[in-house]
Amino acid sequence: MKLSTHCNKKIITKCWVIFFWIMTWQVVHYIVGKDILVPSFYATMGKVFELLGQANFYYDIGMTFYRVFMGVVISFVLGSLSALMAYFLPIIKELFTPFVTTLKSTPVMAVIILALLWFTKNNVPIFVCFLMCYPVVYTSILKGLQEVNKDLLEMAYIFKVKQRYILKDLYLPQVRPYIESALGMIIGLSWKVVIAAEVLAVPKYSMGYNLLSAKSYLETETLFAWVVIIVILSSLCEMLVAKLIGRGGNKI
Amino acid sequence: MKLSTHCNKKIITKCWVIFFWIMTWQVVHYIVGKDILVPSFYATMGKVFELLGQANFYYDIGMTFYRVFMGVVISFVLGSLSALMAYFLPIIKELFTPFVTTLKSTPVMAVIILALLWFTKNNVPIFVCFLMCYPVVYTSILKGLQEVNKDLLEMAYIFKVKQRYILKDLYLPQVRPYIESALGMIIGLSWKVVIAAEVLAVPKYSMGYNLLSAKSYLETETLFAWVVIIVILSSLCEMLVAKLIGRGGNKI
Amino acid sequence: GCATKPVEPLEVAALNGPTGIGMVQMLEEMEGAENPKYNIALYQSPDEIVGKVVSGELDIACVPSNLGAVLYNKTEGGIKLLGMNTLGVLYIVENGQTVQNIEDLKGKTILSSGKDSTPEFVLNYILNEAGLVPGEDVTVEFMGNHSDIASKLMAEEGTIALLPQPFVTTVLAKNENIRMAIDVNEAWNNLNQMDLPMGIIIANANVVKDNAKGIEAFLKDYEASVKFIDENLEDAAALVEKFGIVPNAALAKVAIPKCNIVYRDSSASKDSLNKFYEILEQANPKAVGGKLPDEAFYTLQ
Amino acid sequence: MIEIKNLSKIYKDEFLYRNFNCAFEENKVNVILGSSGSGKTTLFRMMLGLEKYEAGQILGFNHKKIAVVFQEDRLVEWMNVYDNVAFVLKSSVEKQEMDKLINKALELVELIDYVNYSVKDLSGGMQRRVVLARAIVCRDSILFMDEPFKGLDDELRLRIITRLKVHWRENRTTVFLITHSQQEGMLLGDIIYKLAEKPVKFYKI
Amino acid sequence: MIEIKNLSKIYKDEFLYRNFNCAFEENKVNVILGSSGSGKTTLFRMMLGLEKYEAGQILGFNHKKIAVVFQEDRLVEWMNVYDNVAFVLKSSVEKQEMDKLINKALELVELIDYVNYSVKDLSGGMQRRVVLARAIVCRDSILFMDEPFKGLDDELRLRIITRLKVHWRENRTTVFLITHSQQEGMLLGDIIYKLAEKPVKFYKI
Ligand SMILES: Nc1ncnc2c1ncn2[C@@H]1O[C@H](COP(=O)(O)OP(=O)(O)OP(=O)(O)O)[C@@H](O)[C@H]1O
Ligand SMILES: Nc1ncnc2c1ncn2[C@@H]1O[C@H](COP(=O)(O)OP(=O)(O)OP(=O)(O)O)[C@@H](O)[C@H]1O
Ligand SMILES: [Mg+2]
Ligand SMILES: [Mg+2]
Repeated sequence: MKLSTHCNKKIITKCWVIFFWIMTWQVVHYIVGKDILVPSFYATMGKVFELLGQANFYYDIGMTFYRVFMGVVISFVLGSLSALMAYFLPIIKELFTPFVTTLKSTPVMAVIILALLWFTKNNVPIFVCFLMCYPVVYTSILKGLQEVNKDLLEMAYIFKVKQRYILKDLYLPQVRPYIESALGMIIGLSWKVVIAAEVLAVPKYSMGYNLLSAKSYLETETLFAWVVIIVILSSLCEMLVAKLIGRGGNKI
Repeated sequence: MKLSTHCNKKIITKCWVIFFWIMTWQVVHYIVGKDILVPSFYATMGKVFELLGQANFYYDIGMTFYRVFMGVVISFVLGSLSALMAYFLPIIKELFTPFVTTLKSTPVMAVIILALLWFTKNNVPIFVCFLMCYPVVYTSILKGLQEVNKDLLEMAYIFKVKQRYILKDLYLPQVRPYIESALGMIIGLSWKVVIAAEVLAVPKYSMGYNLLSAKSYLETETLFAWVVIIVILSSLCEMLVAKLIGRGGNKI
Repeated sequence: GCATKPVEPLEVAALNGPTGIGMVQMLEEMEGAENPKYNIALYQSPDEIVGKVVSGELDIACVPSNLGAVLYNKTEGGIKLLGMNTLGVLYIVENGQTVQNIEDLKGKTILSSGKDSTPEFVLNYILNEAGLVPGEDVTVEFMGNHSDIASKLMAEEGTIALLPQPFVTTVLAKNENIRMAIDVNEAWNNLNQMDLPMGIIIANANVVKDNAKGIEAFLKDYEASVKFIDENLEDAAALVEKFGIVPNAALAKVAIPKCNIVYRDSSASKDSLNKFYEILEQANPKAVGGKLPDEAFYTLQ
Repeated sequence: MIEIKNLSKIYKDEFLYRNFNCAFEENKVNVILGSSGSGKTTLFRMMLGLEKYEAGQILGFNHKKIAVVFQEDRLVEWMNVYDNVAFVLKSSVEKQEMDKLINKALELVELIDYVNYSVKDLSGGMQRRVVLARAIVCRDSILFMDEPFKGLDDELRLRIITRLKVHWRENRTTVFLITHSQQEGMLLGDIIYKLAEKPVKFYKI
Repeated sequence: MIEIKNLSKIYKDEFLYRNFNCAFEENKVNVILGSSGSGKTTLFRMMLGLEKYEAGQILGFNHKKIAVVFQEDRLVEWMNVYDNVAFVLKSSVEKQEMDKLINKALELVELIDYVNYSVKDLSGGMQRRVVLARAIVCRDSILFMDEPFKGLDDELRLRIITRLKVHWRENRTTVFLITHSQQEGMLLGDIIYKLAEKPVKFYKI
C-alpha cells in the first residue's frame, strides 16, 4: 500500500516534468513562429505515429539499433579491458595514453575515408561509434580503478585471496559507479554518433538516412519526429542497462 | 640527483612509446601502400613544418582554440552548476534528467539548421561543442556528488560547519576525480567536435575549414598534418589542465 | 526622405563552388568598398543558407535547383526565382578504360554523393532512359561527400563514380589513369533537348516587392560578372584562388570553363527548370517539396 | 534538563527502544555503559537528529551548539591535523582565536608536535586523539563522545582523562560519554547509566 | 624462529627503527605493548611486507599462511557478515568446510545470530568482532592482531579472550598481538615485549 502510493507520486512527478518540457517546446514553437524551423508538438507526434505505421521503419530502427549495440559493446569491452591492462601493467598504460589521447581528439571526418576502405558501409558507423565511445570508457574506468580502496586490497593480498575474487568482490563494486557513469554517457553518445555516421556513410537501411532525407527535403516535422524517436529509444536503452546493472550485483 | 635519474627514465620511456607508435604508423603506411590514403610519417612532418611557417596558420589555430575554450568553459560551468543543483534539489534533478537525456542523444546534424539560425557562423561550433560536452560533465559530476562520503557530511552538519566550507573542503576533494575524468574526456572531445562543427559551419578562420579543404583537394598529407597538430594541441590542453588542477588543491 | 537614407546592402549567399565562382568579380568589387551594395558570403553547405532564407536574414541566395522548389513550397511562396546560374556539371569518371557509354554501366557499381539531391535523380533518370534499372542492372552506392568518393576513386583501380565539377578537374589532375567516361549533361541534353539546371538564384519575395531596383541592379552586376569570367579566364582564376574557392589558379583555369557558369533570367530558365522539376516530381514528390512550384515562383511581380 | 519521552525505535521489525523514558542532567558528565550492540550509538544518533525514530520526543537541544566524537574517526583524510580541527571551528571563530584554541586542544591530547602532519601519516591512537581534539576545541558545546579513548594506552589515557576532568568541572560542560570501561566511567562520570538490552532499559548507578 | 636483523626505518628524516634486532618465538603468543605512536603498527606492516624499510632483514615468513586483524576494521562494506568472513577463505577452502569454520568463528565472537546482517547494520563493537572472526577462521595461519578487542565491553572481551586462549594453546598457533591493555597482555601472552620510543628499543617482560 505504502509502496504503491510512493510509486504513484513518482509517476505523477514524471508526468509533470514531461508536461513542463512539452509546454516549453510549444512556447518556443510560438516564439519562432515558423513550422519549418520548429514544428508544434502536436504535428510532430502526428508524424511519429505515421512513422510507426510504416513497415520499413522497423527495419531501419533494427539496423541502427544493431550498430549502436555493437558500437557500445565493442567500445565497452575493449575500453574496460584496456583500462584494466593499463591499470595493472604500467608499460601498457604508457603505450595506451598517447593512443587514447589521439583517438579522443582525431576528427572523425579525417578518418572516414580510411574507415570506408577498411569496413563495409554498414559497419563504418560502428567504427565511428567506437572511436567516440572508447576513450570515454577507458578514461572513466581507469580513473575508477585508480580510486579503489587500497586498504582492502592490502587485506586481500595478505590473506592470499585469489585474483579472481579480488576482481569480482573488491574491484567491481568500487568501480561500478564509474562504469555506470561511463555507460550512462556512451549510450546517449552512441545513438547520436551512429546516426551522424550514418549520415556520412549512408548505409541503405538506417535511421541516419531517414534523418538526412527529412533534412534535405526540409520536412522538419519528420526530422523532429525522428529526433523524438531517437531520444525515446536511447532513454529506453539507458533504463534497460540501469536495470541490468542494478540486478547484476548489490549496490555499493 | 636521484630525482633527475627518475625523470630521465620517464622521458626515455615516453620516447620509446612515441617511437613505437611512429613505427606502427609507418608499417600501416607500407601495408596500405598508397600515399593518398596513409601518407608516411616523414611526409606528414614535412607538411607540419610547412604549416608552422605560415602566418594564417596561427590565426586559424587561435580562432579554433577560442571556440574550444569557450565550449569547454561553458559546458563545464553549466554542467557542474546544474549537477550541483540537481544534487541538492530533487525537483531540479527530475526536470533535468529528461533534458540531459535528450541532449545526450539528439544528433547534432538534426539541430544544425536551428543552430545556424540561432547563432552566427563563428559560434555554431561552440554550441555544438556544448551539446556534446555538457551531458558528459553533468553525468559525471552528478555521479561524483552522489558518491560523496555521507559520514563526513553528517559530521560537518553536527558541528554546524558553514555550507561554503562543506562544499570547498568536503565535496570538492571527493568530487575531484570525477571532475578530472570529465575534464579529461571533454577536452579531447571538444577539439574533435569543434572541428567537426567547423567543417559543417565553415567559419572563415578555423582549423576545420583547413581540414575540409585539405580533404576536398585530396591533400592527404596536409590532412594528416592537421590531425597531428590537433592531437598535439589537445594533449597540450589536457596537460595544462592537469597541471592547473594538480596545483589547485591537494590530492585526495 | 528616402534618398538621404544610406542604402542597406543586400545580403547575398552563394555556395563555395561553381555558384561562388560566378560572383568573383562582385566579391572583388565589394571588398573594401565604402558603401558596399551587397554583403556576399560564401557558404560551404546549403544547410546554412536554408536556415537564413527561411528566417528572412538573407535577401538573395544561390542554391541547388531542387532546393529552390522545396524552399518555395515550404515557405508557401516566400521566395522567388531570379534566374539560373549553373548548368550541368556532372560527369561519370572512371579509374580505368571499361566504360565508353551508358550501356557499358550494366553490371557495374557507381559511387555517388548527393543522395536525395540532384545527382541521384539525374543519374536515375539517364539510367532509366537507357533501359537500365538502378538497383538491378547497376548498383549505385551513395557516400556522404564528394571528397571521400574522389579519394576512393584515386586509391582503387576500376572505380566508377559520379562527380561534379570542380572535383572532376582535381581528380584528373592528381591521377592520369582517371578519365571522364560520360558527360552526364550531354546525355541529359540529348534526352530532353534542354539544359540541365544545377543551380539557381532565388530571392526573398518581400525584398523583390520592396526593393525591385536593388534586385534588378544585382542581376545586372551578376550578368557582368559572368561575362567577365568568360572573357578573362586568367584574371578570374586568380580571383577564384584569392577567395579560396579553388586552391590554386592553375587548377582554377582548367576547372572554370567546365563549371558551366551562365546567367539566364527567370523567364529564360522557366522551361528547362519546369521540365527538371517534373522529372523530379515523378521520381519523388518530396524532392520538390511536395508539388511543382506554380507560376508565381517564376514571375517577379 | 534533557528529556527523552516515550521513545520507540524499530530495527528490522524488532523494537530496539520501546516507550523509553529518561532524563539527563545538564552541566554534568553523563556516562552511558552497555554491552556491545545494546543501542548506545543508536541513542546518540537519535539525540543528534541523525536517526529517525518511530515514536516519542527528545527535548532540550534547541539551538544548542554540539560537538561529537563519533565511534568511527570520521577524520577528513586529505587534510592535516590542524585543518581537521580548524574545519569545525572556522565557521564560528576568528582566525587568531582559533589558533589559540587549537593549540590548547592539541596540547591536551599531546599532539602539539604533529600539527602539520597529514592525518594519514599518524598512528591509529594519534588519529583518535585528533578526533578528540576536534570535539573538545568547541567551547560552550554539548559534548557527545562515543568511546573517545578507544585505542589509547593506559598511561596516556589517564593523563588525558585527568586533564579533561578538570576542564569539564571548570566549564560546567554538559557531556554524554559512551564507554566500555567501568574505570573510565568512575573517573569521569557525575552520573552513570547502564543499558540493558532489547528493548533498552536504563539503570542509574 | 622469526628473526628481525638490523632493521632500520625512517619516517620524515627521523629514525623510527635503527639497527633494530629481535627474535620472536613460534607457536607462542607474542604480545607487544607500547604507547601510542611508538611504532607497533609500523613493525607489523614491515613484517607483513606492506611497508618498505631502509635496511635490515626480516626472516622466517617464507610461504607461511597469514591472517591479520588490522588496526582499522577493513571490512568489505557492501557484503554481509558471512561474506566478509568467507572472502578470505574461499580461495583455499571447500564450500562445505567453509560453512563449518565460519559458524565456529562467529560463535566464538558471539555473532552467530547476525550471519546475514550487512556489516553496515552492525554496531561498532560488532563490526570489530567480525574482523576478529575473519582472522581466527584461518586455521594454520600466523595471526597478526592490532588491538583486536578495541571497542568491546569488559565482560564480552573476557569471554572471548578465554575462548581464544584455549584455542591457541590447543593449536599451538603463532600469534603477534598488539594491545594497550596490560591485563590482556597478561591473560593471553606467552611472552610480552614492550616498545620504548624513537628509535624503538624492545624489552622482554
Ligand atoms: N606514512 C607515514 N609518514 C610519516 N610518519 C608516519 C607514517 N606512518 C606512521 N608514521 C609515524 O610513525 C610513528 C609510529 O606509528 P605507528 O602507526 O607504528 O604507531 P603505533 O605504535 O601503532 O601507535 P598506535 O597505538 O597509536 O596505533 C608515529 O609517530 C607516526 O607519526
Ligand atoms: N542500520 C541498521 N539496521 C539494522 N539494525 C541496526 C542498524 N544499526 C544498528 N542496528 C542494530 O541495533 C543494535 C544497536 O546498535 P548500536 O550501534 O546502537 O550499538 P552500540 O550500543 O553502539 O554497540 P557498540 O558498543 O558495539 O558500538 C545492534 O544490534 C545493531 O545490529
Ligand atoms: Mg556503538
Ligand atoms: Mg597502531
